[in-house]
Amino acid sequence: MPITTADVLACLRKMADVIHENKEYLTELDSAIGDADHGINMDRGFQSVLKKLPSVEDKDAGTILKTAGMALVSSVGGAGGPLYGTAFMQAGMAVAGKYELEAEDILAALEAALKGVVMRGKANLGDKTMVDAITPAVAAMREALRNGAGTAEALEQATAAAEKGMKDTIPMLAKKGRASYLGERSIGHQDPGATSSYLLIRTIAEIAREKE
Amino acid sequence: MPITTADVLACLRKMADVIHENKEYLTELDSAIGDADHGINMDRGFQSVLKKLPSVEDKDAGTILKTAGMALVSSVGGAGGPLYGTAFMQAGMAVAGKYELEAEDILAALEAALKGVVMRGKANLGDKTMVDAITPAVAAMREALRNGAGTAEALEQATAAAEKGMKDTIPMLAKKGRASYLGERSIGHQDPGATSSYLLIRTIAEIAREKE
Amino acid sequence: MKKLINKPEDVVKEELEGVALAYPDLVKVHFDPDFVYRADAPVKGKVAVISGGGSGHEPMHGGFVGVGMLDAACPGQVFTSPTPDQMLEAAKTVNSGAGVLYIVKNYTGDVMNFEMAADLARTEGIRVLNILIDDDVAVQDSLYTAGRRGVGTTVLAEKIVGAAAEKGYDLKKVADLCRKVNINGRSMGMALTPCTVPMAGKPTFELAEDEMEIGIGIHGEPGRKRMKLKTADEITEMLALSIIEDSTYTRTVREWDEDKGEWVDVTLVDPPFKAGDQVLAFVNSMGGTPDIELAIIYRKLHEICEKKGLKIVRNLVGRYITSLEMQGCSITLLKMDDEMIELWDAPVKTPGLRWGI
Amino acid sequence: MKKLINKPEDVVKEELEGVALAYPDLVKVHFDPDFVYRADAPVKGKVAVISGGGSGHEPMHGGFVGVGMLDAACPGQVFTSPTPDQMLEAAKTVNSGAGVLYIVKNYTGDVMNFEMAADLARTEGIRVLNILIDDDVAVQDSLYTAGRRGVGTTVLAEKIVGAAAEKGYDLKKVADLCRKVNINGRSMGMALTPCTVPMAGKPTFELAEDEMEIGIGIHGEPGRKRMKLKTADEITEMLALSIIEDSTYTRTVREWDEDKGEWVDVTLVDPPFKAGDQVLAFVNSMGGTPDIELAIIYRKLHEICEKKGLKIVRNLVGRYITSLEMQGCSITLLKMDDEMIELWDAPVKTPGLRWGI
Ligand SMILES: Nc1ncnc2c1ncn2[C@@H]1O[C@H](COP(=O)(O)OP(=O)(O)O)[C@@H](O)[C@H]1O
Ligand SMILES: Nc1ncnc2c1ncn2[C@@H]1O[C@H](COP(=O)(O)OP(=O)(O)O)[C@@H](O)[C@H]1O
Ligand SMILES: [Mg+2]
Ligand SMILES: [Mg+2]
Ligand SMILES: [Mg+2]
Ligand SMILES: [Mg+2]
Repeated sequence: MPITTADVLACLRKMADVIHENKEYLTELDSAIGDADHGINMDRGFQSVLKKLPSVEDKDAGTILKTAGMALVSSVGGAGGPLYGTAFMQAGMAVAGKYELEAEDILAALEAALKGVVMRGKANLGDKTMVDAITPAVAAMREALRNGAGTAEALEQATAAAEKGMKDTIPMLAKKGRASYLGERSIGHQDPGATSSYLLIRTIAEIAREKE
Repeated sequence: MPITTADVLACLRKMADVIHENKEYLTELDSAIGDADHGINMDRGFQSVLKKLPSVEDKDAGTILKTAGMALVSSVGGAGGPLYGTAFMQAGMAVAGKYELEAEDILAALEAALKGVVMRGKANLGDKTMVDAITPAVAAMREALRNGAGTAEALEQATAAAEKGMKDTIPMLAKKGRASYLGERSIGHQDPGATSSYLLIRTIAEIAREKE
Repeated sequence: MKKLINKPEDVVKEELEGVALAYPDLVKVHFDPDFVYRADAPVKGKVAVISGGGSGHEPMHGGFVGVGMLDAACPGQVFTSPTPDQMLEAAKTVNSGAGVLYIVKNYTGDVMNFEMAADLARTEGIRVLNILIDDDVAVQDSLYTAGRRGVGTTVLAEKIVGAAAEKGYDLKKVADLCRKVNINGRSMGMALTPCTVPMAGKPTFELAEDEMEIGIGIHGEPGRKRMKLKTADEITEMLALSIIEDSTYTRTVREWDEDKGEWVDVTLVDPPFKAGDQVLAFVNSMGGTPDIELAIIYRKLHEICEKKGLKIVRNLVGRYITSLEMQGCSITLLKMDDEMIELWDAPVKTPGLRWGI
Repeated sequence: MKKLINKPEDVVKEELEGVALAYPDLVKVHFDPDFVYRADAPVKGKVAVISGGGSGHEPMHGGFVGVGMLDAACPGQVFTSPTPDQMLEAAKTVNSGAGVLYIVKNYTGDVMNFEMAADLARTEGIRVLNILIDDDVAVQDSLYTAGRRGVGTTVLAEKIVGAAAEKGYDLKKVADLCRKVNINGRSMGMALTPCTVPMAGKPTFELAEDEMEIGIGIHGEPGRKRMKLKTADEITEMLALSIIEDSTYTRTVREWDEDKGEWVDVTLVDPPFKAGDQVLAFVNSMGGTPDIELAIIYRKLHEICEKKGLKIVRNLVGRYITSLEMQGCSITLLKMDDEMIELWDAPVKTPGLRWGI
């Protein structure tokens, strides 16, 4: 069964819940190597997304995602705002006009999101950012689909890859963002942005699994 | 034997020692009901007096005392500076031109000092100030001399009266100076200015006793 | 004690050296005795306005020396009144022949030292008048205390009176104006934290994490009462109402009578505020409170003044009369008439206050 | 947490309300999206200069809106970059048709948000250029970090560039000047105490009674190294020499190329200071450090500059770019040429900086 716009809306609502539940956790991670606001910022952002959803309930998936991206851009601030905002807006463009999303559409959306983040933040793999969680996730989904996996299955493999990517940020030395000022002192801490990325990807997988 | 100008100089030097030794004590008293600077201020003042003494070593007692008063005025600051400065300057005027001081001269000097303090600070007996130590001391000396006591003996009675006056400030409610802002909270603390007055009067008595 | 200083006993001297280096166009500094004075003093024909007090309240007073405000400021040690020789030398240096006004905050030490200085200056042929500032409503009576302390209104008086002197008011008129500013100004302050006098090395008092002190002076002395921390709006209301609802305040002060040639007792009466009054609203940081919090206080003060029918015609928001790094604030309301407004708006060029020039 | 606030989440909103009430002649405040702008904007024919960043650094940036400085400022939450919609609305409001310069402190968040805003503004037909300020020598390389942070030089750039815009420089010239100010300015800061972000409720880091943090940024982030407390003279020397002896700094930044119509990488080179240079010396309080200590630091800085052959032609001493109530200071040296001196001296009338008008 394809993912409908109702599923996309449900997914965004669940993302808001997950971020809200992990607000303290993300902020705690950011306090170790950043400025202790990632959870606060992301929560403010997804609360703003929630407020915008009713106005696009009957719109296509692209419009819904772009609206979410714009809400994030204009409420998160910091580095997270433009990065996630761009990700959602680019994902929206990738599925513009669609009311039902097949596995390939979801992959295309995720690929566009990643491209948006890299375009915006210029981070390389290994710089200790959200890119280190999203890149392996996208690769894993692509690989899974090539191997014939269904949507939920492919997204679960993406989630596992994102989780591994997130954990792999722990020994990294940060070269982008605020954490980079810490130099050696950034080693040993898990990147907050990679963590929020993992949480969001996991949420997509959960929605897809519920569908089946 | 009358008090000579050498004795007056010795007395001022000893006062500087006594104040220096009691710097912390006076500051501690002032921290309870004032601004914790009385010892610091008085010590700075008497160190300045010490520096001025060599220039008046061959001068009369009046000049020496006035010089000490002026040194206090221009180095102590706060309430203590003008009060003690005036006291010493007025005492100096009372014995102007004299190279030897009899008991009556010392009484006259102390009376002038008290008058100077009251003129300057307008405190009444019982306001919890140095006036509460100096007033009974002057009265006691006057009384002792009338009863035929010698200089040292009379000054010792003055010292005892000053000490009692100082202690009597403990239960008083302050009505002058910084302590007055505390209202009821000033009760139960010994007045720092009354304490320094007692210490100075005691020093005069000790010099007079050494003379005999 | 965490401070950017070298030796505690050198703080005032080194600060003055820094001021002399930083503002050579505006001020000069005389050492031993210490005072800061206008670079172009004496200004021909102009009454000289001088103030002073313990250090630690910067920018007051040294930061207010310059065109349109003070001609000289005499800094004492931190929180200790300066001495008459400083005030006398300052007067001799900046007096142009038109006489000197000493603006004196009402603390026993300041009052006595400035009185002695005035007496000394007169023996040297300088016309001097002393005017007290005693505006702190935290001190309720004057019968059983040394009277209200001089706090926020001092800054406003120095600006307004300085402008009048610059405009050519004579000594008598300058003194009368200063007295008028004083009786029309009222202040009240509070502290979230104490401060540390460098020579003392430890905080002037202790406050628990959830406590504040209301009715604080500017010397780290404890205030009227200690209470649980409240919101900015509640605190603003407490301070503002203490000022606005304060009744007539009467006390006797000592002023010099030039005709009689002696000090005389003068009875001064502060009229209470009433609806319709035009006021200057002054929100002041005690030093450590940031602008962002002052703006929040101003917001509420504005609302309260409006509700009480007071019209804010001018304002001042910032750090002007401080207690070192203390966190806290004070509010001052000054009833303004047209003359005062015009003088407030007049150009001023000092390290601490500047506009129009 | 001891602060004069109501609810932590309302701090920025209520602050802006206070600012609007306090300075109605100078600025207006737009809410949702939030920005502060010149009361008389748009000013005909004038390039609009806009800056912004997290709140908590007051008076920067909102306090620098007014005549001769910024046309608008976009405040984020405390220490969090503002968002593109604020910057876009601000640009639309103050653009007179002569274009907009965004002055952006080099933090990843600020840079990305301002880039998005510029892209959006261009789609609405507004000419926009972004210039970065990256002057914090505490960050040594740009290859393995996000590059030097934007700190003290930002204040000086806003003043100088604001004066140029006021004088009628066109957009290209204003941007070139801003870049010139940036490559000629260097800063370094230190902290004696941390500060507390209202929403976080606890200090951003811990420092023992005898410790300080050197190379601190302005967001309460830890600095280059932690060490035992030293004297003001020693600290001043450490900061000043880090700046004066810093070698050539090269990095690549992204700027908008109007001819190509795209973002391009530009390599910028900061030349080191050398004997004979004319400099502006800026001693800044991180918020909680009082004037008396700043003067002591300025005293030593003056001596060091003299020894190194740098001629201080202008100075600024006070609280201009802060980290809430943090105790500490930063030093900025900006190499000045005649054009910059003239623009520095030009009249400015803002809540936080004012002279000549
Ligand atoms: N250049 C970049 N590219 C991709 N992600 C980045 C970049 N810079 C920072 N990030 C991500 O942003 C996260 C921090 O986000 P947040 O705390 O919201 O912003 P800020 O650092 O402005 O406070 C980091 O953990 C990192 O994953
Ligand atoms: N009006 C006054 N008359 C006499 N003595 C006074 C008066 N006011 C204060 N004092 C004395 O001064 C003492 C405080 O002196 P000091 O600490 O040097 O000055 P300050 O209060 O200015 O800090 C008080 O303990 C009190 O004895
Ligand atoms: Mg962060
Ligand atoms: Mg005292
Ligand atoms: Mg004192
Ligand atoms: Mg942030």
